[in-house]
Amino acid sequence: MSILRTLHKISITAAALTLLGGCDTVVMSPSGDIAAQQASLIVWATVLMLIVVVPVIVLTLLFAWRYRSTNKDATYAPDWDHSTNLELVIWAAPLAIIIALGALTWVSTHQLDPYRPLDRISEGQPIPEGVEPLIVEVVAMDWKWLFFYPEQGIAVVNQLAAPVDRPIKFKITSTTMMNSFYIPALAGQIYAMGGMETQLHAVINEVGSYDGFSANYSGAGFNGMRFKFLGMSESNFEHWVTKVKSDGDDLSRSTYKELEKPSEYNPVQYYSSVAPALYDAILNRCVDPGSICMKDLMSHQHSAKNAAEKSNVQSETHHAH
Amino acid sequence: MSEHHLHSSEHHEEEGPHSSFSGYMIGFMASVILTAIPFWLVMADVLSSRNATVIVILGFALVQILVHMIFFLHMNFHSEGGWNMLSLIFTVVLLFITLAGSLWVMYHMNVNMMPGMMTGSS
Amino acid sequence: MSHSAVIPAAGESGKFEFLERGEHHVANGTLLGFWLYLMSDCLVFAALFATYGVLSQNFAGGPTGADLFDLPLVAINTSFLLFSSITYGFAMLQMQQNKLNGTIIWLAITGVFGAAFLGLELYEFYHLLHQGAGPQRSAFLSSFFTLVGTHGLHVSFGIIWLVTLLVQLKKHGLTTANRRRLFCLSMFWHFLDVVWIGVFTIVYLMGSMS
Amino acid sequence: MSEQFELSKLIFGRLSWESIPLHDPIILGTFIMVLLGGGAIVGALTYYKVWSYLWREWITSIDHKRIGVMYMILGIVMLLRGFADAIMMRIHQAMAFGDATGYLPPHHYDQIFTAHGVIMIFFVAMPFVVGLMNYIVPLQIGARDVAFPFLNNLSFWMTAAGAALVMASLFIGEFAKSGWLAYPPLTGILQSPGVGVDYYIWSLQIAGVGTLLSGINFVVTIVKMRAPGMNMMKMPVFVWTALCTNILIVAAFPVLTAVMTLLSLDRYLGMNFFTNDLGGNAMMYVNLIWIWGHPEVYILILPIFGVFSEIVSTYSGKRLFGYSSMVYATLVITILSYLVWLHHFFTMGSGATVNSFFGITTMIISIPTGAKIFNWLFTMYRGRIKFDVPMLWTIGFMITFVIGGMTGVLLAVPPADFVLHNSLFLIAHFHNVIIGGVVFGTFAAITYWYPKVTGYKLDPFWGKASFWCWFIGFYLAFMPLYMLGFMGVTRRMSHFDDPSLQIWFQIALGGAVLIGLGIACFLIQLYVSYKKRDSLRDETGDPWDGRTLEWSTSSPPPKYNFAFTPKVYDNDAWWHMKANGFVRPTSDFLAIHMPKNTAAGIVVAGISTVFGFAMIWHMWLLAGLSFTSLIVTIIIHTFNYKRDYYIPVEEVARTEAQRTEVLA
Repeated sequence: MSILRTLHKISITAAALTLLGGCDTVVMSPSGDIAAQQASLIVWATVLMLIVVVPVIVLTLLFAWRYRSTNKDATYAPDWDHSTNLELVIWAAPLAIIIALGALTWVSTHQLDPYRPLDRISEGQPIPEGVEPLIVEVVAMDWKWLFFYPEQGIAVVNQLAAPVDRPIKFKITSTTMMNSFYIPALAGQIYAMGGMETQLHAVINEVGSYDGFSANYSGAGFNGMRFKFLGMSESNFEHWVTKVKSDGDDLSRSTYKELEKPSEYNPVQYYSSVAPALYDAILNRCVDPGSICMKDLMSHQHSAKNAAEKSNVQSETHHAH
Repeated sequence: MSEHHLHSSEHHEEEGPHSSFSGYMIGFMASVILTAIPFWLVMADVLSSRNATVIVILGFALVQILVHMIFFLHMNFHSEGGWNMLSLIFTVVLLFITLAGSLWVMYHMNVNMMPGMMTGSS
Repeated sequence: MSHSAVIPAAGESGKFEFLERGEHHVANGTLLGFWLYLMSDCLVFAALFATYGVLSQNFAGGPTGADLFDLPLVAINTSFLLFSSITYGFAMLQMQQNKLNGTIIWLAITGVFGAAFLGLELYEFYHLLHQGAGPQRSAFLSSFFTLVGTHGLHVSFGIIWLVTLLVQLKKHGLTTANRRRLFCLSMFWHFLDVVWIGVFTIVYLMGSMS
Repeated sequence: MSEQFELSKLIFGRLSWESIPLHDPIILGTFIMVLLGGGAIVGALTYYKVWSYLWREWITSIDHKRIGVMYMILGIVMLLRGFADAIMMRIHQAMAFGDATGYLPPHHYDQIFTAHGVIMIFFVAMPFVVGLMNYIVPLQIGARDVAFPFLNNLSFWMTAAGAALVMASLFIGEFAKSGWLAYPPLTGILQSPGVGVDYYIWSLQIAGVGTLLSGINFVVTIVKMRAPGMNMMKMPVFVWTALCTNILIVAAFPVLTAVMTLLSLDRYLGMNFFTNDLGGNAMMYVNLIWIWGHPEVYILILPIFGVFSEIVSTYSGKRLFGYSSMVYATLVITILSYLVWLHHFFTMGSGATVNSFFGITTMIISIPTGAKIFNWLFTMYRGRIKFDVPMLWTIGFMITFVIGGMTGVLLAVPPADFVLHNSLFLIAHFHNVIIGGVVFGTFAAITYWYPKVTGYKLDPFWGKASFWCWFIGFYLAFMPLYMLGFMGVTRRMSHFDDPSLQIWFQIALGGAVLIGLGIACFLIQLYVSYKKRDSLRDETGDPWDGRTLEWSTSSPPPKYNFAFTPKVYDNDAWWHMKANGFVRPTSDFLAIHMPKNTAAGIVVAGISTVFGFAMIWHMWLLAGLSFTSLIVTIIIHTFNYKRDYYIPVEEVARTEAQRTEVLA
């Protein structure tokens, strides 16, 4: 690319930036209701803060110019170092902004809590009677994403599809690393961690293909841990499910063990059927036959002596690893 | 750890707090009692409720820490111009923030995420 | 500060005396500095206690505190530490009366109690490892060994310091520097007591309750 | 055979010839350059026979001024390394689009962003801040040294030892590939079996000891060694901020030590604190490290607030507006900085109540910070502002920092953080406050106090050039990152598919190059000023018409700082002395009690480095030996009771007479 063309491109981009103020970016103009609310929150918070920030910047420049040492017309008051009224304003102005912003924060944080089931699909549009959220179980693996659709009985690697305007409930875990499940167009991110389950409720309002990825660095293959999130009409979604069912293999526990091995830039893979309770086993770290699930350990931890003896055996097997 | 000092040889005024035999003995007797009671409470399983026992022994621990502070560490508001006490109070506040904060935060995380602890998980 | 009788030095204005004309003695900061070190150590223990608090129920199917802890042993151990505090106190009283030999003897007794405490703790650890309840077994045991072990490590360093100080006392007597060191070690020693109160209450007593 | 194998394992651990990355041309090239450059420096030092001078006057020095200068030099050297990492990342990201993979292999790239973060925070920003406090605080409180001069020397060498380990990782083995806070389970032994994470752990542990000791040292210094009359509310603002920073160091660094220890127990002894199995909980690591990590941010920025307070008042020729509200604001920030750590992991899933609590506490910090900005603003109001270079940095800071503060508060709103966390928006935000705050402040401080240290001013032309390069370079480099954050681009990426992003990375690269020019201008400035030192000389000791005590003594100050301890009546002590006709004393000097130099600091730090290196490479024999010798060295050191001496009265009189002559 010639320098001139680059310069041209830079100037156009710069102009676009000043004109649009970043309004056409995926974060600021997303396609899902949750992300849209988060974007408008960003705008409101910024506007609130600009009430203080702009005057400060203007005054800094103004004072710097007005009271330059060469300007002998300006008043010089070398011992003026205190004014109770002014100091009241100095503390009160930020305080007032923060009170407003704090209230906004409290409300919006509860409103947009990822664990909270949705109560609307977009502004002014409540969830229609009888519509249940689509459940998707997400597993962050080294280094790819595995999505289970328990209702449909299918699983997909590195591709996610959902019908528009139907709430989605994600249940998210990880095999080893700490990852962050993030589809900017849909909703904010949340961490995916081994042996733990986080949740995210969201809805996509527009048909389209969006980027999804891990937002938390998780080692060598992190860069390729990306997938496409497809917002589809209800009928296309049915069609997609059928396609997965017809094209896919069976995800048995042994196939899963194969899949679990680290890989980078994994292609999309379809699974037409899934071993029972596989997601639950991944979450509870007991995919291996004979291993005890975490939730069982937790609930049995008080049955004392027997467990202690059993554990000796187990710790030996663990050492063998 | 023992080696920091600069103007060592010069002045001979006694530094550090003065202590007395009776002070040490009071502290010692008090801490023996304050140690013995919680051990007895737990070993003999005196109180029926677990929570009650926990609260009582934590209370004893707190009192015993105060006893040690006063009779063994000679804490008061005057030593080192009050800076000892000030730094202690500051540390206790941070201690509280670290402990309570961590437990609070981690409790919420665990409730939200840990299988077996999650509310409503089957 | 109150040298009002001194004639203002050459050139100084009469209104303010701007210089301390005599030798300016700076207060020694060792005791305060050492106290601050102890406060920072306090926060190391805070982090360890917080970790223990968070992980103390994560037995991973392994043994619990109620399965493992031997409270009579802990009670004996606690008494060793308590005795060592009062004997350190006696050493300090001897120091106040400028009795070098008394100081040395009580200090040595303190060291013996400290060593006994350590010995018993090592015995306990050995016993636990023998049972297969080592620090690798579960997060609970990791945090238990680390918290109790860190306290034990402090006691070990305290004993090394104590022995060093015994030699220094023999060599130089109760000089200002040595008195200051005795004060610092006393703070260190009593501080470890305070930490131990937390350990036996939160780890051993609360852990033993089923 | 196997016996021999065991023996070599015991001695060399896992170190072998393969550990030295001879196959990587970039590292090899750097290695050769470092070798040549280092050889040239060593050769020159030997040729000019300065080793014994360096040893006597610098390496073993317990003079807070010398130690302060050494901290600053360490900071500058490490800044060059950290910047080299930065520009390598920027070039790589500007290239790695579509089919182009960039020039750095991923494993190398991942080490670079980790090293960049670690170096910039621990070995650039920290040495700068500690170095400034070292030089200035004792002078501003009218003291002759710090409370524990030997510890001060030890602290410096421990910090340098940590830096040395990080540098060693470049050529022997590798550095961590984990990001600068090394979250497990990625840094667990199963996922990162190599030496990188161990380098990370041990360099931070060793440097951390130094930082903690210097924190204690400065708190005691400020509490105990102030000149008569200087009560707490008469301390210069820089001393106040230094006090609060050191309180935070004493309060926060132990937590870092503890969490690093837990991580190493996981790695070395197979414990289960942060593992996925057997009850470990990686979230606890994140929780603990941010309990240290957030106060750390304020450890860096508070002293810089102090620097700007000094500068804005000096160059406006005016008392600082709202001294007491400045002090209270600093105290409030100190306490609050300990209450906000969770805002670094809103997205981990702690729920709405916890998140909004920490979001709101975070926002509250912006109130005292805002008050500070207004105070600087009204210090300028009705002043006589001279636009020397330090003042340029200050105005640049005020404008830039407000923007950084705004994006910071934005990130404190949890739902906003959900979409911006871990994105380049976040990267832009913290560079905005760290460059716009700490770096601008450090350069302002260097320019401001340089004549005090050397006796001549810095050349203003190159200073202005440096400022404008940094200022414009910063905006060019980081405004695109804000944009990219809105486009949903994540940090730590080594390759991109979407070609429309490339232009932004290219602009950012341009900014980084400009910043590089800014650093170059700074180095040229040092050289040019040295060459022109005779015309830039300041003999008054007070080139800026200063307000605080450091300007009352000569430049550079004598070993003992003040022939007589000053008495203080006003918080602008020197201004007050000048206004009330203070005249330098010329007679009746006394001998001055001073601490002696000692080699113990560098010996202890050297052994610690060996110990750290041995632990990293699992050389158990060497580790055991070095640890034992460390303890023995410390014990031997405690048997040295003669650590001070008197500067004879003749020498004091001679030094002061020379100054009288110069001033006449």
